[in-house]
Amino acid sequence: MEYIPNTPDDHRAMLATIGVERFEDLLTEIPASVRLGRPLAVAPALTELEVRREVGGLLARNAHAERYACFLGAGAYDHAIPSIVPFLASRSEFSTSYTPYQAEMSQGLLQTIYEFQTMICELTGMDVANASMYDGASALAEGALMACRVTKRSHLVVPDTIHPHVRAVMTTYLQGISHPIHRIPSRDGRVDLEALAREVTDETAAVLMQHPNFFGNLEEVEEAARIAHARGALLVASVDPLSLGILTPPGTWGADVAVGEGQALGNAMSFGGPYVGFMATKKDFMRQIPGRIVGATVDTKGRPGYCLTLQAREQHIRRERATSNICTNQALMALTASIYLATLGPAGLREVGEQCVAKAHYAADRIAALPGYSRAFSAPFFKEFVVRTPRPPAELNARLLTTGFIGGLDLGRFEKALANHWLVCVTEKRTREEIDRVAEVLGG
Amino acid sequence: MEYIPNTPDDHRAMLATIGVERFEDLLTEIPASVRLGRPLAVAPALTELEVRREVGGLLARNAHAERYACFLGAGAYDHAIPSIVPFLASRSEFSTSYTPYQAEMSQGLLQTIYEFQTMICELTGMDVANASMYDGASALAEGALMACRVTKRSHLVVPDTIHPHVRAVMTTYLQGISHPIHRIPSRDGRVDLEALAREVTDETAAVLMQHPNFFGNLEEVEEAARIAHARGALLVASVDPLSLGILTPPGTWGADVAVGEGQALGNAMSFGGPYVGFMATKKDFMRQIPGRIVGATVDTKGRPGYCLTLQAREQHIRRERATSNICTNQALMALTASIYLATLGPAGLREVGEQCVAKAHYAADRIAALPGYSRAFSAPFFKEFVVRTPRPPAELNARLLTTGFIGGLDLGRFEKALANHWLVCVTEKRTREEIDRVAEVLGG
Amino acid sequence: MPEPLLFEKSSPGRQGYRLPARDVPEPAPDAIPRAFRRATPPALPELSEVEVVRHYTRLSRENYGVDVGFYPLGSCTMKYNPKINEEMARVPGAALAHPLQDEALSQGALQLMYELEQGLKEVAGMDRVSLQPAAGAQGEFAGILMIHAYHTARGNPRRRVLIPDSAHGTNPASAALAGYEVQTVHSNAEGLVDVGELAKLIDDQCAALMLTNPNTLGLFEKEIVEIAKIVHDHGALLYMDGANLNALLGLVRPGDMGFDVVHFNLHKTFSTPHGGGGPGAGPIGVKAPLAPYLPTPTIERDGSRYLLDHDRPHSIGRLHSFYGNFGILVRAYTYLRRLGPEGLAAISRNAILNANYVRARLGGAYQIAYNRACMHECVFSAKRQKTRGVHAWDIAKRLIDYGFYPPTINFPLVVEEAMMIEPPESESRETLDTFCDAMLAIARECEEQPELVQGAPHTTARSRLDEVLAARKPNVRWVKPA
Amino acid sequence: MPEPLLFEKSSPGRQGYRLPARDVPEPAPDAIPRAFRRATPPALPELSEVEVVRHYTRLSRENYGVDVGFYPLGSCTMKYNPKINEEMARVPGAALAHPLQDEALSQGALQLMYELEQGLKEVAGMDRVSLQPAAGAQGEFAGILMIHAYHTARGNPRRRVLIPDSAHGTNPASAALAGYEVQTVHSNAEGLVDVGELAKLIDDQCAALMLTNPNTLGLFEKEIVEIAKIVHDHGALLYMDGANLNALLGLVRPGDMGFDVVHFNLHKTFSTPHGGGGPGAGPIGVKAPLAPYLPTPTIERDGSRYLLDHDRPHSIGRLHSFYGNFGILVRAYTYLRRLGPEGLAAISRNAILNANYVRARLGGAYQIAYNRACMHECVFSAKRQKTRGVHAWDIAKRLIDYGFYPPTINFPLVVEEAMMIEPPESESRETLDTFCDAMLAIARECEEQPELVQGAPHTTARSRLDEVLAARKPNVRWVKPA
Ligand SMILES: Cc1ncc(COP(=O)(O)O)c(C=O)c1O
Ligand SMILES: Cc1ncc(COP(=O)(O)O)c(C=O)c1O
Repeated sequence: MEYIPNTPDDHRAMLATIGVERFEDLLTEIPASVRLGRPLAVAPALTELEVRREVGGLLARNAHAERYACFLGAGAYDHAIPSIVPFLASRSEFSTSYTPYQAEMSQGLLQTIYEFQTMICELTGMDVANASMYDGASALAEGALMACRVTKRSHLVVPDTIHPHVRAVMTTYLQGISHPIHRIPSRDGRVDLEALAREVTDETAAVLMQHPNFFGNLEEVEEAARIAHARGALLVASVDPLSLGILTPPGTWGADVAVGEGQALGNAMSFGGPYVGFMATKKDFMRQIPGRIVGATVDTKGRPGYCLTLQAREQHIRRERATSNICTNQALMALTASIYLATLGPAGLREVGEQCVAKAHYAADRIAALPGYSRAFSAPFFKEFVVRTPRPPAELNARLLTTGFIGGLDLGRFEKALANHWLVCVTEKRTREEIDRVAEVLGG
Repeated sequence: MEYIPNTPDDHRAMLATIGVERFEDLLTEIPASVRLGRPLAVAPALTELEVRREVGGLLARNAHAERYACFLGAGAYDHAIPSIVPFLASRSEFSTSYTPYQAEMSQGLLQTIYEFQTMICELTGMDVANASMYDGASALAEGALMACRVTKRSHLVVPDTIHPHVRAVMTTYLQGISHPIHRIPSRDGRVDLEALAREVTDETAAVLMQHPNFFGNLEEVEEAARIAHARGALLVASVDPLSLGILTPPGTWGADVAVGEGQALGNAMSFGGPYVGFMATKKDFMRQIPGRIVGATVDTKGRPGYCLTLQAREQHIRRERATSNICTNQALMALTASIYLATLGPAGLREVGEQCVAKAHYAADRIAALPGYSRAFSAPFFKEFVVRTPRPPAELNARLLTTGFIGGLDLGRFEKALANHWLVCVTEKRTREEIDRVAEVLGG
Repeated sequence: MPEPLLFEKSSPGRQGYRLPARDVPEPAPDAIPRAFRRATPPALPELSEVEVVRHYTRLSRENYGVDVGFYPLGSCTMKYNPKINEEMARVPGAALAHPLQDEALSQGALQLMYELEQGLKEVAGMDRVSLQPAAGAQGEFAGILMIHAYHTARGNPRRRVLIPDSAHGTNPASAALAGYEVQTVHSNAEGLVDVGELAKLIDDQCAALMLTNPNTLGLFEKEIVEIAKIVHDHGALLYMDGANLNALLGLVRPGDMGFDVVHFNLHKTFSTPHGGGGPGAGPIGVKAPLAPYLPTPTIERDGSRYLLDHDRPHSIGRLHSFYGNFGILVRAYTYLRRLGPEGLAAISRNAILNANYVRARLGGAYQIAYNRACMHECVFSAKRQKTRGVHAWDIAKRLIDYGFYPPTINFPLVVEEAMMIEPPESESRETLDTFCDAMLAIARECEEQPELVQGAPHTTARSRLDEVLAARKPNVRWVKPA
Repeated sequence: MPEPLLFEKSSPGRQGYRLPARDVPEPAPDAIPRAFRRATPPALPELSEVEVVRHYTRLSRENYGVDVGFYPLGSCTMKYNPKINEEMARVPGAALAHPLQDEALSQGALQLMYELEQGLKEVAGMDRVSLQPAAGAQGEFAGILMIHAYHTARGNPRRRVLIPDSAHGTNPASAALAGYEVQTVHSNAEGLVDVGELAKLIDDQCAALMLTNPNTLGLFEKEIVEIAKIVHDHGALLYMDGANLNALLGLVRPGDMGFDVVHFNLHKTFSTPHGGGGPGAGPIGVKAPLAPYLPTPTIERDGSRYLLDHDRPHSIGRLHSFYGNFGILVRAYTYLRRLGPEGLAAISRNAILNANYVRARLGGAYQIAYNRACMHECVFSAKRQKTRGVHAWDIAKRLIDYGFYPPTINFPLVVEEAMMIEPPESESRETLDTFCDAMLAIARECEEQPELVQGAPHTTARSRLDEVLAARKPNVRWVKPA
């Protein structure tokens, strides 16, 4: 096998050094009764040439955003990825290394994480950030748990305007430990602030918010923060980092913990993963953060360097009292996001944001002007918006597909009340021509 | 522009350091009469996103070997390329470096070239090899010129069984200096040895041979070498390096200079280039070789290392008396070939050769068994063979295309006498299923 | 010359990427109301394309990966990551597919996941597998939640989870996250679970025993059949931390040993690259009685159609925004297909042989925590060296000077001055020899010039870094000097 | 720890790649007659996949490229190589297209080449361009052959080609290969062609003057109009070595200066990577009277169809097995499209500014060969340092210790102890400053501790290598030690 260097000759020499005669002599502690007495019933080995045909052939059956212009978002976004981003992230010294336990041999990677933490702080307006979480959903769940630790309270307030998948993950995370969840209904596609004010109590650990929310709308975040803080609760905000080139950073509107999904920052859509969650918060909560953190330090000669730090929070030291069970994280996706941010810079990120806004609004206007179509909500939005459609979205998507488009999300899939509601995403990558053509197909 | 770091602020600061006021002050030596007074009339700048659509879209209009199973060869071959080959060759320390003039900062690349030279010597059975030539065609032309220098003779004997493009390049190379070329006709798809014996004289610098030849046939190379050597001429052989896992190396059958095209060794077909020529010869002719050569040496502390050597042969030292005008060569393709050879090893290369033989012969038998089809020649062949067809090859190719195949080469394109002759190539990458399907289409 | 920080290289007005000019009308000025617009841009670095390329290229050269050399980090299975895996994960049908595109448009992805599940089921001897967990720890969490659901359905979720003291830190952390108390089972003199103690600790409030087999000492829990019986006799379930599955492929299956739940670390056993800390994938396999609790959605097959089943009333719910780390699943599936039954078996045979070879070669110089045939890794103790004032941590740093990444240090916790060495099947005898020669040379240095080892590393751009300072005065982000 | 040779790492029986089992019948035993079968296999190395990966990864880390840092090699235009170029060259429609597939199947490739020709024509002010030459030197050769054909058609191929003493070595070598005698024209005190001498040397046996403008001293041949007149008055042609075109984009066009033929180095001006020595591409542009002689085939357009024209009776013939280094042409075309008219002009403006900045900063410490405004590069002389026993070559080696690749040394030949520095437009002011600081520090070292410079480099895995020994006792291939 090409992945195994040692040959039968090597095996013989090694057994001799070990001092046993046969390989089987090394397995004497395994009870015979549990040994598998047959080859595994998996498909026979393929050579590289065959596997390329076989697996490549399988994957070629998927639709994808190179073949179809993609108007689907809802947590996975078809943004432009600069050529240098995957090129640099695939440098194998990064991709084939482990968590940088041994700092002196991992300065390169450690520095990139320190830079990532800094850029996340800059985007969110927070003091500290960790090295990454599994995805935006678990980041929000961990943010909620962290709020419970910080406030020593257990109730969580969770609006319906958060992505249903993310709410589902949070529910999963909280099911073992009894943390009551209070749902807040939406009103015109945003959190119903009156309902929120009613639900927040002195037992509330945190109010969670997604902004822009699942429907693409901008939430009244300052007001929500005031409501939370008035009762001593924290505001845990899930934000689209790509929007933060133009939108107010959560740190300035009162978020205590800012989390989010970093896929939009240069990571491929890749059928849903690997993505990358991030988490940032205030200095005071630093020792409550889950996951890896890199810190700057000095070497024995006083020269600056980097290492993993605040490890006393983590499972390998604190075990059942750790701030989280996370160990392996999404480092390579965080690196990808870093490269993306470094490449775009503040001006590039702003321009991406502005074009998302411009194109999404152009598309919304064009579609809403078609007979039978209208915008479902009146709130301001970033790159996604909901359309009330005259025909079931599934039908529209089928029509669009034949003209080369992947259409929006049928919200009826999530909630009956949202039948004939269609969540459309328009990134900076879409062109006016594409948008016009979509409008044509919808209208025709 | 993203490729230019300096900003107007930088420009101002730099002009101040230089001590001029305006950039224009640096251009005073350029006569106004030759200044271009307008912007260049080239297409306006595209962003990366646009260029990917535009250039990518243009190239997507080409047929290619991922979409069509390719039975076309004739100097460009669809062999299997191990995944690690392009992966490693694209390490940017290799791809973005220059010719390794400064050895101490280029040991990695120099060592790969030294290894390439060694592997080429091993394949060809020769003593020395250079670092690369432009392609197989110019390598043969340079080999012929080298034979002229070595023998101090000027006549060259060039069989018709050499690839017509290669013969054309040779003619181009020899047109400035009067080196008479003697053509040798073919007989049953091989060099007519009697004609050869007649043409070789005491003025002959070299007999050139391609083996396997343009028609895929194995030449009677030992006999040809004897004929050449009997008159004091050299034998300059162009060989398919991929065949040398199983075929006798030119060094053992009497070739004095072995050259060839290295594309087959892991380099992409890439519409004809960049490819890589190689040249190997006997020790005695070492100082007559064109191009770069890397040698082993030691550093001031006696430790082994590598550097460019025998540079007194080259244009930058010898100018008009250099062994060649070549400067930039095809280093990255030579590196690619090295990685390919190191990955396959002797057993892998033999297996590739055996499967080429097996599949080409299977295909030849299947096709020749179809009514109206027959093999044009009876000589043994490696991975290519010529079929006499009942209908014009262009028609067959058109039929094959609609079933997913790129068919063989219509030899009538090169010579009228070869109308309805079809040069078919079957590499190890083709499957029995594909071959059977081709036979079906041809027969049906 | 170490590379400056991105921010130190930044220069106003530079930009590494630009978009095409906007081709739609400018939106209404209040499209984004002023209150939502940030007043000052984030202080991201401003760099041209080439500056970004150089920054990350240089930083990569200040890092070490499996592609550079041997990476004997115990418990991490730092095997070779085949490049064909990467190639497959990058084809447009994988990299550019949207997770919410219609199922009919995603048949390739769904089939791949379905088939990977079949393969993992067979490898582990389990009845169903969910591919959703993003890493081992999330797999553990999902497993414990399923155990919780299982017991709850039987009337009592139970209170405690038993975990050996040699277990990885994620085990207790995951159990706690799922709401269980953690009770420690001690290792016996052989480095294995103390079965007597287990029998005493277990009762009907025990939800499960979480066991790693081979355990983190690289030893096979030879009384596994007895252990499983004790656990099951009390109505508890047996959870296997599958991080060490690289020892067992085609040899022993968790399901056949009596485990009810097992998680895989595809980024260990199935060759997906660790990415400097992630991403991984931690699929979770279960026996039939636990299948109803698997995370939502599952992937099902209906004739030749593949589909996502969201309608699973007993499920513990969703763990991931979509279906898990799909790109990692593509790599693992590619690897599985490359190996086949013989290849899988050869992996473990070679991993075990390599570990025992290192054990044999180093056993004279370093104390072996529990000296008998090991599985895929071997734990040494630097106790002997400690008498010369040299700690395992020092030896680790000194190995860096010899060009190797150090082993796992100070884990498992049950071994004093632990050095945990895992030499995967992708390492050649020659590499192991060079490594062992280095370790032996260091053992001599510990005797002859301990200060050389204590002061290591000596050859890196940075000498030993002050981790205490880093934790005491945390500096976790760059701030523009005033 | 330097990496051993492939052959030293080889171990019998290892293999890094295997084919699927043969799926066709075994061929007849004499399919390849015994006489043609080699008796012993070539002694290629035997390695597993991971060993190959590590070998080349490690060797890459012992190498320096533009992506690692500043590469001021004069005359080589080591500018940044954009990654989008690589991406485009690797799409299947480029990388997997067969050169002999039907023209109808190759319209994308042919159109790309056609459009690249249009762009290059405009950039150089020429009437036609052939993309076929594989590098600059082959372009020169093609150009001189066309000049030969031109004169031959006019009854006399002529005998001599005039070439300045500052010219690159390929110029005389190419002229000689084309059968011409080379006659040297000396540089005057200003570092330019001595027009007086030119006027004396030229006669009706002169086929052409080969001129580099700006010349290899980085100076613009300001009497170019006069030179062109002299050359043309004698019926000779004016050839431009376009290696230094990075100075002229959108500023001055060779055709407008009176050049009849010009070659491009796409691997310099058009940002294609140098690949450790190649591949490049050396398109050759000509004025209309020379167009009939262009290499075969040319690429033509017929309405919306693109085709290869092989029927060119006056052509000098074919230079390449197919159409030249197509993959390089794809990269260059991508670059051209990225830049547009303003981008092209900005390239040269920034390159010129960078060179003059370096000139200004280093002019105090190092003698400038010809001290006035330069174009895209600047040539210094280490004459002053030589008085301290330090040669340009030593300074080059010392720069390595400062982390920079050295400039071009001892070229052009007309300058004693030449150091030729080319800082392309892709270098930032900060990088130039760091570089200049290093050069100035070395200048001080030459005064204060010349032996430090003479003994450099001190920081590399190998100290100065013995190039004399290498040439005296050539060891150009590995041989298994007996
Ligand atoms: C024994 C053991 N269990 C569990 C884990 C946790 O896996 P992950 O890091 O994928 O979350 C690890 C790996 O770090 C491990 O070594
Ligand atoms: C001035 C000059 N002319 C000609 C050449 C030859 O070009 P190439 O190396 O592409 O053959 C070079 C480059 O080396 C050069 O610098």
